Amino acid sequence: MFAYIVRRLLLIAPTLLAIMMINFVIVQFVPGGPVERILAELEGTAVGATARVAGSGGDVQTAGESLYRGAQGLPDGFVEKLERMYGLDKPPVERFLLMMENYLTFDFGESAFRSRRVVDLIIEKMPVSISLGLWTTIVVYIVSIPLGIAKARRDGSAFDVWTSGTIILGYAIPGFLFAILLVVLFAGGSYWKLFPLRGLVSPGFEDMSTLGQIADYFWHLALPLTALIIGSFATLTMLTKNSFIDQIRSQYVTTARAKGLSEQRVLYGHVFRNGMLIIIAGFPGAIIGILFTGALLIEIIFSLDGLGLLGYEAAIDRDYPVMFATLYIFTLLGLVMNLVGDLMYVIVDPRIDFESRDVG
Amino acid sequence: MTLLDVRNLTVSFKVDNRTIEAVRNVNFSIAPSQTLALVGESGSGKSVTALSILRLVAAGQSSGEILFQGNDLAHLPERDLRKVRGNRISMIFQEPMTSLNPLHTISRQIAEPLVVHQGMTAQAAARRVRELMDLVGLGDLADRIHDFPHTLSGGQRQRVMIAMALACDPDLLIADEPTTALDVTVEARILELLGSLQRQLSMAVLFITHNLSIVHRFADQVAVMDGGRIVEKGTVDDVFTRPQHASTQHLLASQPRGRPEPVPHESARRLEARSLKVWFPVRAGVFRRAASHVKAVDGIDLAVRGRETIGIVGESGSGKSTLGMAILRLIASDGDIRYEDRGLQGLGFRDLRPLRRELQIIFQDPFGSLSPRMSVAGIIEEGLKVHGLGQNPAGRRELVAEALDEVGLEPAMMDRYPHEFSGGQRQRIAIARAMILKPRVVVLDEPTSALDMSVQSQIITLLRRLQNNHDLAYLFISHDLRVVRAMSHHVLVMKAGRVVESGSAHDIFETPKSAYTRALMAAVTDPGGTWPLSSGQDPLS
Amino acid sequence: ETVRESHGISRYGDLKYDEAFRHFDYVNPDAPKGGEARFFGFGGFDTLNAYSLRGRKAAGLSRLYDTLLKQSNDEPTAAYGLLADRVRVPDDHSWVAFRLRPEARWHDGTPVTADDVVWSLETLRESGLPLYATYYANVAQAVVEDGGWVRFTFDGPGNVELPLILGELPILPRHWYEGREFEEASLDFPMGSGPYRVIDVDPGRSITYERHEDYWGADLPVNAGFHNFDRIRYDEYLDLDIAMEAFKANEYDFRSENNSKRWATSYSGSIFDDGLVIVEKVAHSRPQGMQGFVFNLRREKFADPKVRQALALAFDFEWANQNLFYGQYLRSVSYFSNSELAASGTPDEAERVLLERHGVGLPEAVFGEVPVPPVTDGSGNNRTNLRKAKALLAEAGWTVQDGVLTGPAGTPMEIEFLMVQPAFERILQPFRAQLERLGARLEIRSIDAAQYKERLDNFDFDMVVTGFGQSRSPGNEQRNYWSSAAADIPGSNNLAGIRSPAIDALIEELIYAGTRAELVTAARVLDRVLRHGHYVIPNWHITYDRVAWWDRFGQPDIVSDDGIVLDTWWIDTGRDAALKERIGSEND
Amino acid sequence: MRFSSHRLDPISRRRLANFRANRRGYWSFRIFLVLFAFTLPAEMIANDRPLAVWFDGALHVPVLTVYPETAFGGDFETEADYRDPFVKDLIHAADGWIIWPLIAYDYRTINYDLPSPAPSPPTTENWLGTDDQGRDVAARVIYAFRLSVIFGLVLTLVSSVIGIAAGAVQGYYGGWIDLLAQRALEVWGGIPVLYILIILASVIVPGFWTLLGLLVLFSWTALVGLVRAEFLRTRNFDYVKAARALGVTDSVIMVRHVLPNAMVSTLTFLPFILNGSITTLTALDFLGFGLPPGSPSLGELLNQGRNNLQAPWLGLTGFAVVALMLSLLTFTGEAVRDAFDPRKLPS
Ligand SMILES: Nc1ncnc2c1ncn2[C@@H]1O[C@H](COP(=O)(O)OP(=O)(O)OP(=O)(O)O)[C@@H](O)[C@H]1O
Ligand SMILES: Nc1ncnc2c1ncn2[C@@H]1O[C@H](COP(=O)(O)OP(=O)(O)OP(=O)(O)O)[C@@H](O)[C@H]1O
Ligand SMILES: [Mg+2]
Ligand SMILES: [Mg+2]
Repeated sequence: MFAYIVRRLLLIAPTLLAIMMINFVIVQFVPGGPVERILAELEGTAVGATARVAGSGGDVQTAGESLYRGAQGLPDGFVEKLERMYGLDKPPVERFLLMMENYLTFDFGESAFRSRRVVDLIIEKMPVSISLGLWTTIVVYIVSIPLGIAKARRDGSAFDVWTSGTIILGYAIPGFLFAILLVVLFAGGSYWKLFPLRGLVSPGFEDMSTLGQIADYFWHLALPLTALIIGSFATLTMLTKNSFIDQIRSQYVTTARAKGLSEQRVLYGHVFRNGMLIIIAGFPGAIIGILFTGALLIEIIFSLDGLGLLGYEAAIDRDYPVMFATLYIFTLLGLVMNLVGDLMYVIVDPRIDFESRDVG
Repeated sequence: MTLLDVRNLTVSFKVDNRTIEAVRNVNFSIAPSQTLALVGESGSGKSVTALSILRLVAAGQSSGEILFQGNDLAHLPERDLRKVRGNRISMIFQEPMTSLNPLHTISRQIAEPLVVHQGMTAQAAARRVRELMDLVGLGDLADRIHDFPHTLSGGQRQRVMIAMALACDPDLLIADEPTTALDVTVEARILELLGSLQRQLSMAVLFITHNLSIVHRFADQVAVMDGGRIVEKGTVDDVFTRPQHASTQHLLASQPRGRPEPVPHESARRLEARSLKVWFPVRAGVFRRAASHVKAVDGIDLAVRGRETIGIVGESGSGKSTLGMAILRLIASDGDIRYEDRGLQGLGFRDLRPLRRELQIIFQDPFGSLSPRMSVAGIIEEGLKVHGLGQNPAGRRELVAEALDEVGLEPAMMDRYPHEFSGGQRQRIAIARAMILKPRVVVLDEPTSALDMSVQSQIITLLRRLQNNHDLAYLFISHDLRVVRAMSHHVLVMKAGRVVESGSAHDIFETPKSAYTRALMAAVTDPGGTWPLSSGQDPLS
Repeated sequence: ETVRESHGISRYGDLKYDEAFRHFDYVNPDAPKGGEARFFGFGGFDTLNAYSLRGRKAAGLSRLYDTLLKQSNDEPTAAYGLLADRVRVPDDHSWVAFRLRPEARWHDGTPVTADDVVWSLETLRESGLPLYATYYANVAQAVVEDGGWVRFTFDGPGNVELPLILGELPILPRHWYEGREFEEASLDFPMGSGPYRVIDVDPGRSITYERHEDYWGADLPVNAGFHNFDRIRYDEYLDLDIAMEAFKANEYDFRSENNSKRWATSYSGSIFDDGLVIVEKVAHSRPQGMQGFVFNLRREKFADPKVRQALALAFDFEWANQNLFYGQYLRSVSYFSNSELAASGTPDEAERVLLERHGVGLPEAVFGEVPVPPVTDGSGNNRTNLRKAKALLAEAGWTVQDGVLTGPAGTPMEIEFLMVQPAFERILQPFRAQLERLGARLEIRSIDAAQYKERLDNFDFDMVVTGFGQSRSPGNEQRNYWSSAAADIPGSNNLAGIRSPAIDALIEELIYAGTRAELVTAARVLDRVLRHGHYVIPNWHITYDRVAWWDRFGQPDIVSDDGIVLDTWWIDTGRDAALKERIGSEND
Repeated sequence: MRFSSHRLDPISRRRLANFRANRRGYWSFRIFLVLFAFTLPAEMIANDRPLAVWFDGALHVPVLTVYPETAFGGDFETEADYRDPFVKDLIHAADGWIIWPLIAYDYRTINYDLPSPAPSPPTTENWLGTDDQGRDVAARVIYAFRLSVIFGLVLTLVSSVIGIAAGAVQGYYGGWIDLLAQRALEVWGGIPVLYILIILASVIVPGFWTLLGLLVLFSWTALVGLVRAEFLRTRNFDYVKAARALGVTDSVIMVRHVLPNAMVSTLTFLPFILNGSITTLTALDFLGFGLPPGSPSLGELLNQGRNNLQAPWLGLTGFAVVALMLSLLTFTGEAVRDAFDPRKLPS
């Protein structure tokens, strides 16, 4: 096992390098780069990265004055200046080596468009993403696992049927539509104005008491979390249920019952660990997924400026420093998480190993 | 005064639109301190009866009353029933290999009833666990109490089950074949332990076994089951000396008899192992590095010829199963293995595959070795398919039916899943699966441990016949010395991964040299009435 | 050389307000000061540095800075002294000089100097947004002169627009930028000399400005009636629909709508019915230029104007307006919509002169009626126009073969319409359906902005939708729009690829027009010729602003030509109180 | 539907019985099949081309054949627009008649004659109203259901098969195969799909099959982890050892002995993967890299619902269809799971 871990750790570097390299190569072929993007913006022909998801925009395009001013073209040498600014004047290989060299020391440089250090940007967006990711994960796991277990126990009962129906309906609700509905119903001016419309905390948050801060924080999170969570129960619940059904009639469960254990103790003490493996298999991925991509639309709707938006905008706007840095960081994180996940298997089920089976 | 009174117990299963009445209208009762032995043919409903007492039959429909200390367990609310289970009534399951939670350490499993029913602290429980392990003869596992069940031998697991069942000093112990995986010494020790507990705590025992000598020695009352009914009931002496019912008579009459036919001289050496070694690493620490080793097989030489049977005996945990697996290259080992002058070590899977048909094994744990999601027909047929035997599906089904018939199972059962059988039935399925391929070397790991006498004789006859007809070589692992005697030409006595003694069956049984072997034999030849029948019928004489 | 010196300048010399003017007509000079106004911003921001290339700028930053002159909103292209009290321009427009007001002060109390002005120009040209380099490309030299004067010398005479554009130069405090990176995006509160200061920023989420108590220019005539709110806050939203909800929830006070569907469907409910929110269409006279579906003439299939005209017949604006836009739009007929520069009917005498001078190679028709886009009855049944289109196509040699419109060279009419704004899909689909009946295939391609830009720069498209913005006084940018030279410059705005000597000549006429009348004539003739070219399928425009606000404001009696100028509004305390009360009672 | 059960071997018969015994699942499956069968010939159900036209003494079948408008005496040589009153008049004038499909719109037919600006609410003409382009929602739903289901099914099946195979091989063999394949998978997973799409879109117009192919390339990894975990665990079981001892080939052991254990999780995920593929299509639409504009897809409908909150019939229809489809598939999945559960008894 020790050798295995060492091997895995050693393989992280080449894997990461390969991913970065592939991305770098692919990016070379993408039509339109940061220069085009910024030019489009300057000339007013740009459409925000989120135009397609951020509500209907205008149907008249002529903005008058500003467009008229932009219409005079760009000063000479400007494009070259931009290219220099983005380092695009150097040959790709040199750029790549430079980038990797910097990344090795965790120096991620600045965003192409924002003159902020990428690390700062990420750190700045973390509170939103972690808030969304963490609470969603917690709520979903807290609800889905017991629910799945309860459903497994009462497989086929009325309870099973209606809970299945409910969570599937929840899953079928498109989160972005639901989020808007929530806003209109509970935060907008048309119905009940119970929750704030945007952001993570109120202005003047610093001056509140700790209790007030906590309340304020969750008050803001209530709607986005609801929208995020509503669809997230289904998979985990069904998975838990089915894994449990699979285990629940095993011989060792009968043994456990014969010991006089309570049903809870049988389920959570004995079946749980046997049924959990699969759920653990999805765990590291879930964390990364929720942190990184899960919440773009929700972030937009609730004007929460999180990593989902950052990553998406970076990709669409060709903000390569941000893109590569986030890729690097999250890939590294992902690779480590994968290893952790694999080790979890062994902890959960000591019979598991990763050796090859070369005996007959 | 009765402790347990079972009235009109009926249990039925639905399989494939048919209803199987596994237990029909069973009545019996047990008084404190008393031992009731439940005997009967394999598949007669003993285990189902036992399970029904604690309402542990998952799939079946049951009716009837089960009065325990005046309460009807059949209708007790779950909550109250839980206080009985594992505390007042505890149970040793028939198949120890599959009955333990694979992901809990053995100490935790033994301690659990203590924590649940007696509210013991962790330390107190740990102390008691060690005590219990000593009691059941697992003292040498003291440093492995945090091991998981899969690292234990069959007999060791069985003793873990026993320790678990005895943990709370129950009023009634239901012991379903509790000693099948134990060597005679340990068996004697366990029975003694049970006896003393009965005396001290007036514990009653419902003892299910096919080992009539144990019944004779240990039980007060005996009930004989056949086809789900209790056909005869009475004191041991009465029933054994004056059996009324035909099936009782049949049971009593069946004994493994005879001796194997001598091995022909021209018979060539078929399988040979030289200084075979299997060391299991004992892992510890965060990185789970191998800290030390369990030397399960520690340099064993062995050779078997065509038509020859080598009996392998030895105390539980001595490495017999491991040896059997290693010699067929199912687990990695060091040393040389030759099959008809071909070295097996180092052969890739591809090269090994054609040989597989000729090298078969019957696992000690039949339940675990049957794919749970395949029908019995599918399981038995698989070997045929792999090795291209039997022309078409219909032809193969025919062969499967034949094989089932030969091991005493109804061919109609072949479309059931493994879990829908009794322990003995599963064991026979495993035998059928191996033998249907007409292999040339077979490792039989406790092939008859779950079989009653009559089926046992049937199987032994079958094995002998196949051996003679098809020139088979057997490695026969068993604790049941009579069966070993009846089957083997040659015997290997193992202890702690080494051979302590080997020689012709006659020599080993008649003039054992080492103290260890003598101790093993002593339990058998104990004159204290081990055998239910008069000494004239003692097959060992 | 004669030099004119005055308190303001206009492109054509005449000023509406004389030297003694006390305030602009469209303000209330007695507007009460106080209160907070809340607006919304879209998309978040990450910099307060309004002039660097990097970062998304916060809304409202221009309130921090004064310019040399301040635009008047009710005359075409005129501006009056703000930081400068006097302007000098020679007749040949070869330079301009401004005299700074000695009382002008930065927020830290130090005076605004001529040196700051020169520095601002240089810095903005060098490191600011590229538009400054373009704007001020023709300024050869900027020098500080005695008496607080700054003089900008141009690289040649005749550039009438440049003095005005210099008047728009934001003046930045040089001393404040010392030790600061000008190009960096930054969240430091910037300093200016203007009426407001930043007092609070929640990065990306909101920014609050406060009226500067000691604003040096508070009493200037150009500022009279302006800057009445004590505080102005912008809250940022990332989603436009949510921003609408926020408005209804009284999260901010004022919005101007640019989406017809939302205008028609979202502005209803009790707050609107009860008059808590006032919804109004405010007419304006800002030129709307031309938005249209542009043909890329570099593609062989669009070379024939008849073909282009025929394809335009397939676009049923009336139906779209009724069924997609709730009838809110007007068809754009001209390249100078909503202004006096638009041509109509037959050319008048002056236009005819110009036409004759430059009309060589143009069809005879340009001397006749100027074309207007086809009209339908809006029923969606466009058969009459399609018949005409069919005939036109046949004239041009395009006929339907095996159901496919095929050109003289045997090429099928397959058009790829590049689209970057998703909102246009619904407008293009009916157009596609109509074209199909002519046998033409329109394929709508939706791509992302960077890629779109790249393909546009290389003119690699068949058709796109774009807007050609126009001001009251068009000028240099027309070259970029329509000139033959621009047609060959990658990245230019001559998307259609117009190459016409006549148009080139008319553009020069326009740029060098000496008087307003000349300019108007030149523009009209240009409009005429362009429309005869059928380079675009004209879209639509709107001549009023769709606005709504919570009823707490007072506003001047006169709306300027440019529409609402929010800086002239004020909080009406009476209304504000009444509003609060009504909201309170409504919530019970 | 009746399954002929007598030719099946007994164990399959038993599975079938188990499947049927889960009445919810069984019915879900049947309803799903009916819906799918109903939408398969969508062109016959919702189309702006009539099923039959009688004109000038001859039968015309516009759903199958293209007739130019001139064939009916009209102006254009392109295909006749039968919804055009002018064309209708021409046909009626010749004593002809027209038989329309159930819904006289296909997914891109624009209803020019809207009662109110698009999106317009349900009427007897447009049962589910129109979308914001004046197209009939009912017709679009039918086409979208077909497209989404086929897309989803193909994507799910292909990517599951690949994913399961990959996970199985890694988990079963372990060792270097596992180690390296896992790394390869990580690298594969790091490929920026969005950029690949952008590049692809710059070269060709992405259509149904290109998108499908591309998504298959990147979506098969979803199940690998799960299946691998199950295989890592199950390969240690005694019955796997027993099968090896029988000489069963690795592939058969994987399929027959180990896979059924991994199937629980796989089966649970399938409906969600299928739905996920529909969501992916939506997401691509958001980015503008989805199906060509105008294509009927459930994602597009949901997106319209989001952009037209004032027109609840859009969002509701989209939601209802997705919910229905997902429920049917999930319940069917449960029944399939039951069918393969040896301990499940048909009750
Ligand atoms: N996977 C394993 N890891 C560690 N130790 C093991 C493992 N398998 C078996 N052992 C140990 O090896 C020894 C030999 O086990 P084996 O199963 O061969 O015994 P056995 O002779 O068959 O006993 P029994 O008669 O009880 O079945 C035992 O002490 C057992 O605990
Ligand atoms: N879950 C089940 N489904 C269907 N039939 C079952 C099931 N469990 C047991 N049976 C049948 O019930 C009968 C009685 O089984 P039981 O396990 O009680 O036998 P047993 O007397 O304990 O036999 P053995 O000595 O072989 O263990 C057998 O014929 C068996 O096939
Ligand atoms: Mg039994
Ligand atoms: Mg053993």
